[in-house]
Amino acid sequence: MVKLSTGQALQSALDMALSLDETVFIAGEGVGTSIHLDPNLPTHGLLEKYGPKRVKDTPVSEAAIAGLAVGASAMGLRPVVEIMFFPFITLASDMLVNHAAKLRYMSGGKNAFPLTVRVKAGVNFGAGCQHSHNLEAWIAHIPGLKLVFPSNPLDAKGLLLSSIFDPNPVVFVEEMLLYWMPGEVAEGDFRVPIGKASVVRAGKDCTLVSYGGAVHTALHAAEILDTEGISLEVIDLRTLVPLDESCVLDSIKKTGRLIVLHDATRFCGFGAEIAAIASEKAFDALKAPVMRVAAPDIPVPVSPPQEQFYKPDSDQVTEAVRAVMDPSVQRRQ
Amino acid sequence: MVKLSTGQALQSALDMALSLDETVFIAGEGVGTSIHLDPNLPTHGLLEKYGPKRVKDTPVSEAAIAGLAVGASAMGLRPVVEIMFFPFITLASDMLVNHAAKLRYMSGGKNAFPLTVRVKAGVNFGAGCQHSHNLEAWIAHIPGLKLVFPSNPLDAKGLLLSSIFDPNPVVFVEEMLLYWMPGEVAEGDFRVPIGKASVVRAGKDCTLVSYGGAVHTALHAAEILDTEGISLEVIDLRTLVPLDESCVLDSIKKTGRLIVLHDATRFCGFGAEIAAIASEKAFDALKAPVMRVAAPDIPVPVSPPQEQFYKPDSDQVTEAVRAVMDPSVQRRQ
Amino acid sequence: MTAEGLNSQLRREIYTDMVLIRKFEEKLIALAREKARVVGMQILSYGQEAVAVGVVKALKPDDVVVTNHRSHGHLLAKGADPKFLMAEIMCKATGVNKGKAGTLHLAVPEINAIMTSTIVGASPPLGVGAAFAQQYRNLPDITVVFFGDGAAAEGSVHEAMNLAALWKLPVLFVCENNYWAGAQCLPEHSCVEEIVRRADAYGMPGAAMDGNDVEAVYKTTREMAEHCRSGKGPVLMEVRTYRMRGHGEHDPCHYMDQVELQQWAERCPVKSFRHRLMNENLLTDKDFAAIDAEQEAVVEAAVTFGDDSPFPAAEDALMDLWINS
Amino acid sequence: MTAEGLNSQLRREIYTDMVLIRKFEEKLIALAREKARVVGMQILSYGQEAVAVGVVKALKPDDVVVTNHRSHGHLLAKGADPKFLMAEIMCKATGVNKGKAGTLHLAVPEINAIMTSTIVGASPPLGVGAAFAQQYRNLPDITVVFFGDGAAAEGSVHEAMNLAALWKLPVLFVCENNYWAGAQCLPEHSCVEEIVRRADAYGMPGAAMDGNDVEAVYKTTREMAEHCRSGKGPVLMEVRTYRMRGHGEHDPCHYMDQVELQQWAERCPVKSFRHRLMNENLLTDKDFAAIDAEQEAVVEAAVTFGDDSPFPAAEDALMDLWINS
Ligand SMILES: Cc1ncc(C[n+]2csc(CCOP(=O)(O)OP(=O)(O)O)c2C)c(N)n1
Ligand SMILES: Cc1ncc(C[n+]2csc(CCOP(=O)(O)OP(=O)(O)O)c2C)c(N)n1
Ligand SMILES: [Mg+2]
Ligand SMILES: [Mg+2]
Repeated sequence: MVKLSTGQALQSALDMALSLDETVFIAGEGVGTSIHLDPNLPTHGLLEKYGPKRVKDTPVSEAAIAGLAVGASAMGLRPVVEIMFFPFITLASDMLVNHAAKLRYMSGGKNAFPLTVRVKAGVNFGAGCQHSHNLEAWIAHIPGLKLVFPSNPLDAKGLLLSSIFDPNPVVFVEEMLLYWMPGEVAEGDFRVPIGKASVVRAGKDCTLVSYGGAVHTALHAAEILDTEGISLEVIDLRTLVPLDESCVLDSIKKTGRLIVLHDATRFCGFGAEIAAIASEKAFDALKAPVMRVAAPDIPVPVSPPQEQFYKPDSDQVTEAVRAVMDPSVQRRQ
Repeated sequence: MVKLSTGQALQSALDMALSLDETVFIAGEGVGTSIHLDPNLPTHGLLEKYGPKRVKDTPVSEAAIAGLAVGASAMGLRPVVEIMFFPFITLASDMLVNHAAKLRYMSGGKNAFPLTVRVKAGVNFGAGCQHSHNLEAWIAHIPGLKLVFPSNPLDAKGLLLSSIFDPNPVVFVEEMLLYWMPGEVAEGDFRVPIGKASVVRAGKDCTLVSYGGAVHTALHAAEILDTEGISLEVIDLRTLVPLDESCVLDSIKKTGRLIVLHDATRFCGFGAEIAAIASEKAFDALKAPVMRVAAPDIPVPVSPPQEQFYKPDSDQVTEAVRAVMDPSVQRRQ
Repeated sequence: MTAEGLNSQLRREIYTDMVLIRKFEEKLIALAREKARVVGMQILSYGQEAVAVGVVKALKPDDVVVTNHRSHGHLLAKGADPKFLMAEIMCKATGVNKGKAGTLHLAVPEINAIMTSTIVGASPPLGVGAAFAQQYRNLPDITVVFFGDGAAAEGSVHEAMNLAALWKLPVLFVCENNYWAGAQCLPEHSCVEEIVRRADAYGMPGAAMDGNDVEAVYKTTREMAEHCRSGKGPVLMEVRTYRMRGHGEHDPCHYMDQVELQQWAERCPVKSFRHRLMNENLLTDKDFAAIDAEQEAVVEAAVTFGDDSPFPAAEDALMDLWINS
Repeated sequence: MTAEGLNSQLRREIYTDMVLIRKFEEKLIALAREKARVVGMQILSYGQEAVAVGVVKALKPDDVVVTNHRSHGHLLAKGADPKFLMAEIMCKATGVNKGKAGTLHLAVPEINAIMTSTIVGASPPLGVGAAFAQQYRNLPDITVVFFGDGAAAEGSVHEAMNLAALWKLPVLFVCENNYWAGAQCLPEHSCVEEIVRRADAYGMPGAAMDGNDVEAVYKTTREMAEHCRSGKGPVLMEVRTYRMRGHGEHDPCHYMDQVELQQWAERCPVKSFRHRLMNENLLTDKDFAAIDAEQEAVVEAAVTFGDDSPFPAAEDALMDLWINS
């Protein structure tokens, strides 16, 4: 184990993948030479180490970047391409949705697209809604795309390596604020399996399901609730597609209550799916309404007080948990 | 009232809008001269009537078509543009998501984008998943876009007129199979308000929420269930954003049971939002699990038996309703 | 033009392939008029056979082809088995893609026709990715991308050309200019009528040619493919031809000028090449009859194979999406 | 070149605007180094003032401007009030967009700077829509679209140019070629270094010019705007300049060649124009000092206004999305 920031952990995964397998290459806008000079950034230093054949700066052409990944992976390479910020994925979405996700299916299983799309997410960097817009619900709705969204350095490394070597197309979401968050990371070719959630805090009163940076909001809330004698179980999904449904359902069956938390907007967000699954498959176990804590249905504002207002915080979580713990809302049994 | 197919009803709305307001124009691929020669198609005959200034065939350029709508509407026109098939909306999605939906917000309310995007949807025309892919959940997740999805000629006309004259950007989904479905349609400048659902069949045992072509699947199922003594209430949402939440909640409070039905794929589909709202806001009323009847999480297959397999049918609905009516799944009260 | 460089064996093969494509699609024209024989629009290369055969015959077997909605000709020229294509067009389980592609998305990776997309404008970025893999692996192969004059308006085509030119990727961009994009004719959808003018904007060589002259297409392709293969980067070819039928087989063609259509029918690439071969005494009437009969038999066998094949099982719709990892 | 056609009043105004932009952004450079004074990257037009002023001064007030992430210069030249811009850059409630735009999305519709997008490549299709409205309404106005050399790689730019040329829309496409797209220099992101070569691909006139010579930019723009205004369709201008700072103010510029940067600094557009005006005896040292002092005061007042203004209320984040119908 070694102490690394999440950015460094991602970097070590990319480094490992490049060194393990000649078919791995990296491409995107500024993945080689960047306007940032920060060792915590995932692609920092890779151009120097692997050269311009394997670490490729591209023009500002998101559709072509995604097309590059689809075409090159069809030929057996393992492209790892970067779409700089989540809202720009719109520009790559035809290639991801209509091609990466569908061409294998339509070929009757003849083609394979072992590509990874890294995309930066997050709402707390004052750039406004054309740079900040978490769209994981879009990706999750597309059959044929896996979706990974880690919350810490260890998972980030292990899941990125698994994504790169997964035979299917994977969208890998990187929460930018985490780049600078340190943690213990396994050395070497360490993998975390795709499709396994993790109970990051065991509890008995209420289940909270989250992923990405919001997991830390949840953990903070759990500590506060602990002082009030409320025991929150926090699940970090880590992978959104395929979803580790049984981990979620088992927890609900234990606690009888469910809160879903994410930084994306609420309406038709990923939290709706979790809530829907719960009310279909754990109906009997639920003692209280399923609540979602999510961003309001507005674009990400740029002004600091408004951006803060936008992002769900631990107060909203504790409030939601207290609400579902309130005996008066409990199901009459 | 006059008998029109849904396609003709849409045509009459376009015709009316063009004749009412000089700022309305229509643009898209083949909206003037089409490879089809069918009076049931919404834009049929409009080029002849209004000329090439107001009915504009475009190059095959979805981003530019959407950009045209955003830019022209910022200048006070009321563009009605067509994106030929739903999967092509990916190519227009940057303009819709990052511009139509956000530029007013970021301008501090100074700009307005009174545009309408018509998009054709549906899974039953043997063209495969690059032409068939219902993505209403994508649009619904974007704050700033209204979303309309009618199920019959009367609503189609009234909602399209309301959409065109709405001051906000509206995505208007047209289920292609309905183009040939006839019904009574009001003449003249008839409007159906955006944001109002409709109880198309009253019932007392179970609520079914749907929209678009699937409403007919639901109605068919309701008739079958009727013979078994099960009374299904069918809600046609008509507008998905803004959602008529109270219509849905009132019905659930009455019936105590909810099924959501749509032709789009299940995971993170629009049905998840309805289920989530129900389990948050009508928890106490629910007597049974909320079930979703939706397409499996695969691309739309092209082969007839597989395409049929993909599309949710009334058997799946009746089965789901019977399941939630089964006393053994009822909540212990 | 003379036919120097094309030996008689090759010319015979070229002619035979053109006849195969024509007969294959004539059959589809008939089937499209029957109920439930073929699924979908049937978007045909009828009249454009010289493009498909002229380009593809000039390639090496390992060269990759990425095509679009109008793919039948390209695939047959590349060597796809008509039986499995026909079964696929009928959406049968024995089809080249198990009935999951249908007429619009036929892909035959085993003959290096690796991908087909019916998203207009998608073949160029996909092909750029394939060509990148060829360059990355130092392969001696190139990638040919087919797209239409209509597709040239899509942004993806621009992005692909810029990237290919910047990285000197071995891509042969073949714009099959058939004068139509759906019901819009060239001057209605493109600001310039010579798509080849775009080549200069990317600093790549361009070549335009009569797309109904299969030998002209073949020779230019040979030259241009050599350029790509030699590491000098991509090329844009504009092959000028005409869509001799509707956009698809359900298009009543009400917007097409019948006189213009007639003029192009007289320049039919199959007919012209046949005349040339006849005039040059390369093939006799007997040869032509034999080729016709042979290819008709191939097509008939394909239809029989398709007819005799079952549809895929409904639940098999759930297969082929994921690879188990 | 001589300055015929630009009278001394106009030249003075041009110079004054350039100084305003320079001082405004020098202030931002300083503020960006303080904590919590301005929000975001601060992407500056520093060194590119001749493009903004040369182009915009050649327009009529009703002409529309659609700009991008590097918008400060364009907006100040168009006449935006520095106070409200500065307050907006500070994300204050009194800002031109109530604090909802910040530095990156400043839009000032009241002076016809109707939209700003920081999605690279978005300004051309947006501008095409605006120009369509002008044509539709038979207005005598044109739309100017600013985009960068990097943006020229985006597909949206291609689609926009094709549509504008096809429909002969009054769009002046201004490619502000500052040699950089983030940390990638021109030869690293574009297959041709002369973006203007693309004009021919769309059958539109193109003009390239020294973008550090404000009078050259002004004159070419006048000519080209006339072309657009007369109904002859769009034009592509490539204005060659240099990004004299990092991409934004947090860019350490480690990848930039300091010698090259120095060479361009010597060609600084503000300094050069000042020299020219001095050499031609149009303005004296005293005039220059007065202009400097005046513009500094304007900027200081703007900062004071911004500093004194409150942030928007948190809950006002919920406003301005929808128009009630
Ligand atoms: C992105 C996208 N937009 C629109 C369509 C509908 N469409 C199918 S073919 C076609 C015309 C294409 O014209 P061209 O590229 O010239 O090819 P051709 O059909 O003439 O071979 C259109 C608009 C599509 N399939 N994909
Ligand atoms: C669609 C999109 N992709 C990437 C970015 C990130 N980005 C912001 S500015 C920029 C460089 C743009 O270069 P250029 O167009 O030359 O403009 P300049 O910054 O030089 O003025 C990039 C890549 C973006 N904002 N939008
Ligand atoms: Mg064509
Ligand atoms: Mg630049």
